[in-house]
Amino acid sequence: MSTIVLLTVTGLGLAALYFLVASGLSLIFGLMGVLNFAHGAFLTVGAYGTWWAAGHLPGAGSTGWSFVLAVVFGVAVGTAVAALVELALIRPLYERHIEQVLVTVGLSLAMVALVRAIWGADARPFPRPEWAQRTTSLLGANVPNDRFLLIGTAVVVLVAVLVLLRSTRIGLVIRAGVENRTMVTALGIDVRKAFTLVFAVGGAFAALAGSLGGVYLGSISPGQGTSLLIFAFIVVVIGGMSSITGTAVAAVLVGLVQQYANYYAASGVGDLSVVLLLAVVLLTRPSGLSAKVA
Amino acid sequence: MRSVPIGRFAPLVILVVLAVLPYSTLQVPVLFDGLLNSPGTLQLLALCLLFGGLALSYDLLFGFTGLLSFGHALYFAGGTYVANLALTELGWGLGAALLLTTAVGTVLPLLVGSVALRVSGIAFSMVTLATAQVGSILVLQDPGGYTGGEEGLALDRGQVPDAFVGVFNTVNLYWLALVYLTVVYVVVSWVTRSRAGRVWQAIRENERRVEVLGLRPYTFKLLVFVLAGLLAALGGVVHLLVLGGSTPRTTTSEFTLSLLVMVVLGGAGSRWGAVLGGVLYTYLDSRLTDLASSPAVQDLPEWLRVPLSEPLFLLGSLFVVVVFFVPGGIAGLVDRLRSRRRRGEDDGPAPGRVVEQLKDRVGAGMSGPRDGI
Amino acid sequence: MSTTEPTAAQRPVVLQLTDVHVRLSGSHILQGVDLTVRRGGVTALLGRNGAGKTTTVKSVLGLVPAAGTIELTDAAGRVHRLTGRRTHEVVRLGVGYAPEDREVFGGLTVAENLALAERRGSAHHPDRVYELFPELQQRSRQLAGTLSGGQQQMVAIGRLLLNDNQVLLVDEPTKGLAPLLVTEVAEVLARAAEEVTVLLVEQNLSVVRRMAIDAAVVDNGRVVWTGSASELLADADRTRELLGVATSAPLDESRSHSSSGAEGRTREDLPARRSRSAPAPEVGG
Amino acid sequence: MTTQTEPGPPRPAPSGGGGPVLRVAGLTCAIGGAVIVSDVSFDVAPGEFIAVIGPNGAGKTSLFNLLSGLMPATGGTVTLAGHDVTTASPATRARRGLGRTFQSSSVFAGLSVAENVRLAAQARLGGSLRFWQRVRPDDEAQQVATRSLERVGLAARSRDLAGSLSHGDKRKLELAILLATDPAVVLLDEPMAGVSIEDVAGLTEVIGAVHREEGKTVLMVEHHMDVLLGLADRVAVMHHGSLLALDTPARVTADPAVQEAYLGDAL
Repeated sequence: MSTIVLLTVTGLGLAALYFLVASGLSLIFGLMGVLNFAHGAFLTVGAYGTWWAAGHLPGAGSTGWSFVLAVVFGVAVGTAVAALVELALIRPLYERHIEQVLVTVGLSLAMVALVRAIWGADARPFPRPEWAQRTTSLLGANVPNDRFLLIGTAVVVLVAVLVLLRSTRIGLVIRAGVENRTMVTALGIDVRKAFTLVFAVGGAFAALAGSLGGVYLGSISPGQGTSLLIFAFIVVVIGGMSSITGTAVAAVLVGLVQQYANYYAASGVGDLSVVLLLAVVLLTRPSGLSAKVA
Repeated sequence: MRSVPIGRFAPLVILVVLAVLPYSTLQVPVLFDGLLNSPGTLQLLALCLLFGGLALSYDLLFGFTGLLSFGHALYFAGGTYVANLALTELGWGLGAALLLTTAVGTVLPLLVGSVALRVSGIAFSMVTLATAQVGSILVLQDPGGYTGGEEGLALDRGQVPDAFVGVFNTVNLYWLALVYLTVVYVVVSWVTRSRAGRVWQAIRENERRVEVLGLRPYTFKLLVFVLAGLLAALGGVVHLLVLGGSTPRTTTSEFTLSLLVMVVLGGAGSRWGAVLGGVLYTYLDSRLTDLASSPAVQDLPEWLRVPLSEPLFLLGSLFVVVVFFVPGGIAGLVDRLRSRRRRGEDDGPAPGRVVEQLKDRVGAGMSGPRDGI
Repeated sequence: MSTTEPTAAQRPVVLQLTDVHVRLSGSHILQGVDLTVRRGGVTALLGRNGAGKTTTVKSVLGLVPAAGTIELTDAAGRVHRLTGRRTHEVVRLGVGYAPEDREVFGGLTVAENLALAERRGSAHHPDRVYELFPELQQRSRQLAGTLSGGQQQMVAIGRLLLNDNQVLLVDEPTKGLAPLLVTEVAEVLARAAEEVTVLLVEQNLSVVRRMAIDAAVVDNGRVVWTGSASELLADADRTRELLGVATSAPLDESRSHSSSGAEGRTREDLPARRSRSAPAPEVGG
Repeated sequence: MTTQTEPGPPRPAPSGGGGPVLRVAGLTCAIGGAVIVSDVSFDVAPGEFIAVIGPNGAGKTSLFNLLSGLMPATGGTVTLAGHDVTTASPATRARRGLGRTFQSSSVFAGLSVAENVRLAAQARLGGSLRFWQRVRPDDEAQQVATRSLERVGLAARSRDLAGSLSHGDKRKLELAILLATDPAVVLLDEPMAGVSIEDVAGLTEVIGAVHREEGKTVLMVEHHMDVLLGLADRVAVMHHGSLLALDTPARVTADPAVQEAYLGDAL
């Protein structure tokens, strides 16, 4: 029983990580039609930003509120980089989707390489707040606290995104834009502002995932973002490409399947079964689990 | 039409020049470190030619048929690892290993393609990406110690003909790579001008229209997917021999992305463009690494030295610049310079168009045309 | 209908297209369109399918890349050049657009569709739309995608009435609607046209006849006829020539004058085996 | 010239006696609650020419999409030459002899005019999967392509990119592609839309000739009434997704319900 609890909570923690990355991806894809390969780089930037702040930024550190400050710094850097990328590189290629995708491919290579050039290719130990290193007893299982941190953050983010989409004007613009961008502009709305916002918000979530992923894994390396990105892509596709709730469901599904299979079969089988899951979902429901926004 | 005599014989002339190149003892100061026929230079050139061929096999999918696969690395890596295992673990001869690789190189893309091609657009790209990731995970997990994990797998040279072993025989590896490139070039030229080649181009232009003509796009896409996968797998064997081992780097999604970079850099949908892109990328990747460790760069201030020390940073940035300012890549640039408006039937598609064409495949299904096509 | 319409020359210009060209994927779709829309009332844009009516409308909005000059003159007499502007800028200058096929946001509720269309400092409240279309008020929380075609058209037109516009571009609002709804939509448009100029693309000539003051006919990417709508529709021969449809004259009579040569031969050369006793037509419900 | 379309006596039954070449029964398509095509039933005899008219948005193109398999039917059946093709793919229907043109021309813009038509001929003649066999300028598919292009008067432009053709020429190319696939049943979706008045006569001529000389069954959506009434044996009137009438041109045009639906009640 305790194993199942531990596996489930760990799987949900992983799902939370996937959701944080995938939610931004699916918003960007839904609204802009861009499959953002640079998203993994945003994650890496956020992780290294947090790591750097914990060591160098006055007031920031690896415990309590000073760690929160470090995370805030990392997320801010990730957000800024994402917004800058959108404004400088994606926006000029407005409506030229394939070129936008190619640009993000180039960026994903270049940004990860830059991080590697600055901080080296080796993994670095990530600051972990003491609370996250302890465990909590849940139904007889000793669950590491970082799982709860991840799940809690993802739930907060999910609720925040749903509130944003459902009850703000910009959310209305985003939902309408996912359906029909042209008609949104034909109502006199500059849809490009929503693009920048969505990119920045996506970057913020990815950076947050980078920071929390660092806590979860205990270390960070430049290539971490890219490998997480692939699973995030799978989550987005299973979730129906542009649906936030669909993405959340898919993330939970993928996280749990991966954990269970890795434990009960063999290490690595979890990853395989996720790919199998993707194939099954696509073959039975080619448009993914859900095709609606929010 | 006036450029046909040159155009038709240019590949042949280049082939001859490349074939006799190892006999030259030229010293090319900036471009290469040693003599042109020194083992180091020849190995670099062999890799350039090999990746030129590999990029062309990818262009067959992406540029000519419009299939944006993110999993081409799987077949290349499959080629090196299968051949390596056959030689090293099973102790087979090179011929038998080649046969096995051919079989795997046909069956693997057939299996993946038959599933992946049931969906189209981004979903197809994602399925290929995911399956390639399986390959990567498999190699890194090192099941049963067969793949060597992160260390890679060294080749047992005892099973390889002596002609391909040893520093002095680097020239043979060079010729082998040249043969590979030539084979890929001839095959791609041939099939793109074949009856099926016409259909591939048409699928890139408008898949549903092809269907209404009574052809099943699925079959044609599967055909080109298998063909490109097989060519990549054979390239894997050459890579194995040139490097003397298999490296897990060839399994990564980054590797496929670099193939995409090569093709777009050179010009998607153009045969020589893709080859040139592969050659150029490989050359730059290698030379920029050398440059990074050169004293000239080491003495630079840190803010310059750090980015310059990562070739992939420079290549990635160069790629972004090309996408922005040189649509259609090098081939597109040359095409515009020649400003030929009408293209003969034997030419490939205009390189710039390919990227344009694929727009719809990546788009988010906006309010599109309403009458079915 | 208003009886004291000023003659065309007296009314100031609100929208002026001069030598507008549109090329799309190699096709030269608009080949030098010159079109003047005068303030007040409805100007009908007519023409056969594929003649370039919708493209003309889209060129004004910047939804297709257009060469040439398109100018909007606002109520204060200021002239704005529209060519080269982005779509949302054109719309904010006071150009409302109801596209062919309506394009309401099916995943949004009626209220949300209207809220989205409200521009900052907008003149009117959604209640005004609900007054015009009480049906929409009952359904304000319903997803627009679940509305009937006619109700969707109400949303599409309603959202134009929330803002102060200089001109409304309305593309085939009665397309695919039941006759009763055609009348209803036409009435709403007529009411809107009392306050704001409308450029109306329409195939239903009865609607045109009821509302339009001016008319312009597009063919092959050019405006081939402009003038008074009633004058055009009164002349059956000209209407048929320009629009390719028969109007009040019975079809089988009018055809005998102008039908192409193929017709006569078709009948005479019919192979004997061909039959008219094909299975009786089953008229679907 | 005399009017030839009075309700004439019924012509003799087809000697082939094989029944209808196309039978549509209760065909329905509803998407998200909206009924686009509603319970349409009719039979088409071999060699017959049926014009489909109706106001914009009445479901004519949707009907063609259902017939050619580009949209899935949610009810009813389509039988083509005795085979139920209701759930068949567009490719299968095409192989069973159904060809169509499109409202918005959808030629392969990046291929030359000749290649466009060649592809169609190749699709019919088979052997398209032969990736080892190079395209020869003198093979059968090429000859068929050349003949089709000559037929529509595009032979002179065969080496040009299809995307560079004028709108009217693209329409002709569509027809040439259709001719090269040699279908038994031809669906023409507004072949005259956007075509200049001079070209209309030429295209009408070609369509008429295809119908007459090759005995093809034709269903054509068209707004040019003159063209339609000159060619059609029967006229189908669509309205709100339903088949309002299907009868001889004279009877249909005299039908007050049709006049109201198609021409506007006030006219």
